[in-house]
Amino acid sequence: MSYTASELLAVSASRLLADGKIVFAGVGTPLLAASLARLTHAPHLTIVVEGGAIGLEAEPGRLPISTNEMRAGRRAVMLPSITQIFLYAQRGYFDYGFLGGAQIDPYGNINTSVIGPAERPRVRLPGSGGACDIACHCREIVIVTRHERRRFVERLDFVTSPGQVGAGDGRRRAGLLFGRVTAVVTDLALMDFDPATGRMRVVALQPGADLAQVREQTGFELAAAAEPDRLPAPSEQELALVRALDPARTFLG
Amino acid sequence: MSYTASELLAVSASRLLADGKIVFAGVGTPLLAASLARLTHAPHLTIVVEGGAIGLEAEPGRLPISTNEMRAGRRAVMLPSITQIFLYAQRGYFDYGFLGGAQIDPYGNINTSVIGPAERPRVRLPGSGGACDIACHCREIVIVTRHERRRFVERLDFVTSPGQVGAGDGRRRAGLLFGRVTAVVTDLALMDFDPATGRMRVVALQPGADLAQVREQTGFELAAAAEPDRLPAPSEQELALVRALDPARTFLG
Amino acid sequence: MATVTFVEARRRLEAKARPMRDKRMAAADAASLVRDGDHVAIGGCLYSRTPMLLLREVLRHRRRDLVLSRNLMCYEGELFLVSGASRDLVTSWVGIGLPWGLSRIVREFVEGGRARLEEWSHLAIGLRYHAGAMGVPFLPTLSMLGSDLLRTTGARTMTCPFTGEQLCLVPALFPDVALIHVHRADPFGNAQIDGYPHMDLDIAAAAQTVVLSAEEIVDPEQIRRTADRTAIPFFAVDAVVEAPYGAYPHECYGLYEADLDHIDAYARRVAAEGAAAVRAYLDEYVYGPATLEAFLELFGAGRLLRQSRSARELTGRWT
Amino acid sequence: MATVTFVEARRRLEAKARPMRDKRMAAADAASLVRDGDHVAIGGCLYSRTPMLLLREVLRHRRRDLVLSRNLMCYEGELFLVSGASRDLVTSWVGIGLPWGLSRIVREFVEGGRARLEEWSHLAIGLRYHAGAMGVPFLPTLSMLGSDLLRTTGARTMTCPFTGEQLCLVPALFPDVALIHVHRADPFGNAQIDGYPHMDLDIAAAAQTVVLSAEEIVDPEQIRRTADRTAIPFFAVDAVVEAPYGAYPHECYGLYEADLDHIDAYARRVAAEGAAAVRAYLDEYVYGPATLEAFLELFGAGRLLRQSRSARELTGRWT
Repeated sequence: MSYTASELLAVSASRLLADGKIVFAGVGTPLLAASLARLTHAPHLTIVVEGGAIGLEAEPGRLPISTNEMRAGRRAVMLPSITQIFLYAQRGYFDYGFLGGAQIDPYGNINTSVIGPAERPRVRLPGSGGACDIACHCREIVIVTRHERRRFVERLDFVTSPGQVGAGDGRRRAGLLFGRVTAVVTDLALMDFDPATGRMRVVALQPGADLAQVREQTGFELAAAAEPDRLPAPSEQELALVRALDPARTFLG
Repeated sequence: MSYTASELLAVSASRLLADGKIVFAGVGTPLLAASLARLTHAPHLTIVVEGGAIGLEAEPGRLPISTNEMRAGRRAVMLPSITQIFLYAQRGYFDYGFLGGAQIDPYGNINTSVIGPAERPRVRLPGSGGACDIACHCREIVIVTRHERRRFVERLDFVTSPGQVGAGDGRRRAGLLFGRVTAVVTDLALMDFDPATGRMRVVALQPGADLAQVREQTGFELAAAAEPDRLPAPSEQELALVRALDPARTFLG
Repeated sequence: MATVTFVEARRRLEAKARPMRDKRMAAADAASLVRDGDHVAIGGCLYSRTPMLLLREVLRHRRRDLVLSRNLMCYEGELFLVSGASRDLVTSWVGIGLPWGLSRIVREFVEGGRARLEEWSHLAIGLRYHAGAMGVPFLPTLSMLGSDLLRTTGARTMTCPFTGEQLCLVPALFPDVALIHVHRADPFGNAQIDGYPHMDLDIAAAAQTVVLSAEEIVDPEQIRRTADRTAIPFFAVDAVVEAPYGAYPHECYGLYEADLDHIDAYARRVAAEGAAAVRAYLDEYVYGPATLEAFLELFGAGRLLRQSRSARELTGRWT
Repeated sequence: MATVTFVEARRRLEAKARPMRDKRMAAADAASLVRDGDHVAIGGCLYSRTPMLLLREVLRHRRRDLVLSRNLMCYEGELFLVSGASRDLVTSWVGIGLPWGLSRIVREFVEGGRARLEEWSHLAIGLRYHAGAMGVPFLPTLSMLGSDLLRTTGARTMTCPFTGEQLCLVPALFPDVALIHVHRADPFGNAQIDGYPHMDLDIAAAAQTVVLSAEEIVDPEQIRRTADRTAIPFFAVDAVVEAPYGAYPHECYGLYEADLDHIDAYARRVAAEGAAAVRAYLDEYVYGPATLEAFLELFGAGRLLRQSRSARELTGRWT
């Protein structure tokens, strides 16, 4: 059974979503993962997007490219304002928030703003959008990204979206009273954060990946159990469903 | 031409409203006055009520008793939330605000909360409702009330709705940067406020009233020009229209 | 009274599962979500879209020590005071309406020290619910500056760090329970309101538990087809009670006008007889009729239809 | 850049008469309400309900030194940068969408020091407009705490006087002009929006001057019959421009989908050729067509109908 890294990411991320919960998802892999979860183990998962849709059911083959377009509102039960959606997040209604990122540090902080100095960046990235808000307000924040050494760096050029912020109760000290980063899903591993150090650590490996490879693709020191768990490979059903969601491979690449 | 005090109040108040402006009106005399103005000299006056209606056109003979009932929304162009209506006032959109009151002091402050101590009042009045907010946010605040000595008192038991607050720039010192009380209309006189002292003073007398009578019915020292102006009596047309608005005399008494 | 901070309010909300499940229940079961000592926020405004069925059920449950909050409080406040269900009212105004003058009951209870009335300005009440709905501890406003309400409430002042101006800060209000009457809801609690929204969107998001009564329970497909009309999302809602004429004798926009004859008769009797009249009213209209149907029978079909006809004429919804 | 305080914003608003008068005007006249140096807030979001006709008209007026703000900025930002109309963007995100990657133009301008991009979180932008609409100097939030956005923006922190917790305060934003596209408006500017409201209600109330384009200008009687659908009141509005397909090639909920083929072609050409491609696009699609009709002719009726059909299918509005 062969699959691509992006298919693996979507499937692995979908498995983290429990039934009956509410997930704040962006377009691309997050919406693929959430839609897949609804088709498999979590039929009562509610999907919310920042453009302003609650309970949407994206049409296979017609996934939205942005969260504010009408495809993202398909079969939604409510279309509140963008500000209102984020205020619902701040109030505490949303269980999961998905984030990606150009740079991620050992504390799960994310940079999607600038490479280089903020005043005169070497690379101007697109910016936060709702990522910073999702990171501040959702109850369980899940980072989903390709595992590349240039992404996983010891120190960010800019913290766009706060994760654990720093060692110990860094997040709390920054004033973030709620939520935390619970998982980092990549095409090589599933990671969480050591409560003692606040740093990222390997929980389980993707099929075919080994710890040396994960560490090679990580720009900071990464703890791991001697024998990390092994994640099950995507099932045929999962792959068929995720491919049917995006037959043109707009997001699966 | 005979008329009652309440008819005189409604007519006098209506004349203070210029065409093309927006008035924040309560039920009773304010809504009668605003509706009358629309039927006479100010056809493009917009009426707004705190229950959540903009541009309403109350049906003669079927005036609302409260600002949140559907009669108050008749022919409105928008029905925003109550909070939104007041925020529009705070933003500065509303030209006039009408207020009445159980007690009024020389600075145009109003009490509609308690007679006696706040913790254990001798008389528990209904409370602010939106009066305090109208007083804080509208650009020109007009007080409309019967002229009675027990109402016009030197010192309030409780300031529910701030007028000029105190002498000089009392309103500004209290943090109220916008709006001011521009007129007090009673069945005896039209009054404004002396810019030097901040206190109420007689500008003009209602037909049939004299200054001695006004002062007798006022519980504080009231300045006046030697020869105050005389307000014109309600016209036949004005009286006919205001009576047609409230044929059951629910508000005209 | 103890107040819930925004931190506690969010932690309480997090402790609760919120799947999109069928939340339909009988009015009595829904009312049992209100516990002794709860802060109960009431939707609608004065005699508009008041959740009267739900309030009657709460009274029938003989709850005690409730704190009631509402933007403008109508005679439901009197029912709760006289029945002994509440001694604490939080509002900007209490009465019935201009023609009926002061509330004799509220006067007797407050002036006699048997009840507490916590008065805020109308916008301040709205901002307290809005702050709660936003999940923040306060909101700034210029309202109540220069007013004695600033010192008798829990509001504070601050100097604006951006402009140096003085501001009033009103604290967020997080009710334990919100009771809200709506035009239609699906079984999950996705709810739509016609006409005035009053403060109900914010009240729903500020409260820990939300009980809806709805004129009509509709198919979720109908909500999905008109999602831009949805005012309250399912995840804020805990119970949905089917309740045609559920606000009666108060009004429901476009569907029926308030029964002002009934309200007038109540007000006159209470003005004359005081608490005894309220007790008689409780017996006849609250404790007596065991069902919504039995309650509506006290008015009769002709009266209900008359009120509906005038509402539809007035709002142009009869065409 | 100079910012307008809530005090100045209200004084400016007070200086303007706001009768309910006929505000219909041609797009060119409406666009002339935008002056050099103005802060222009753009309604909709990304490629949804963008006021494209109005933006093209502003570009045709060859304005300079504009500050553009928007929640998520699409390629209109590129048009304003390359045309020289703006060097200051205020947003939470800029690009077109996931498949198209980074904006080469924004990168070149910002990395080359020729433009400034002021980044806020998406909620922070929303709260800045909301604070403006509320007439207050700031709103509190937990957003941006722990983020470097806290130090690179004009946000501040404070200790909550009620709870002792740390809060982020985002300053109100009062745009000089808001450009907003709506589904329908009456000649006075009472406007209704279908589907997503985005941030347009707050943007309209925060701005000093509001220009609406509307798919349809309707009789005021229609608005009065559906007043609970009105999102923007006349008193916030200064100009109403009739503009069927006024957001095209962006989408308008329920009426037409975004022309992704057109956007894709633009994006590919800009990725390959940079600013030269934008200049060519400006000539062909902005400076060239003198009217809305001439602009739409560049796409053709068949394409417009195809986009309309798919929108109606998708939103279930074709039944």
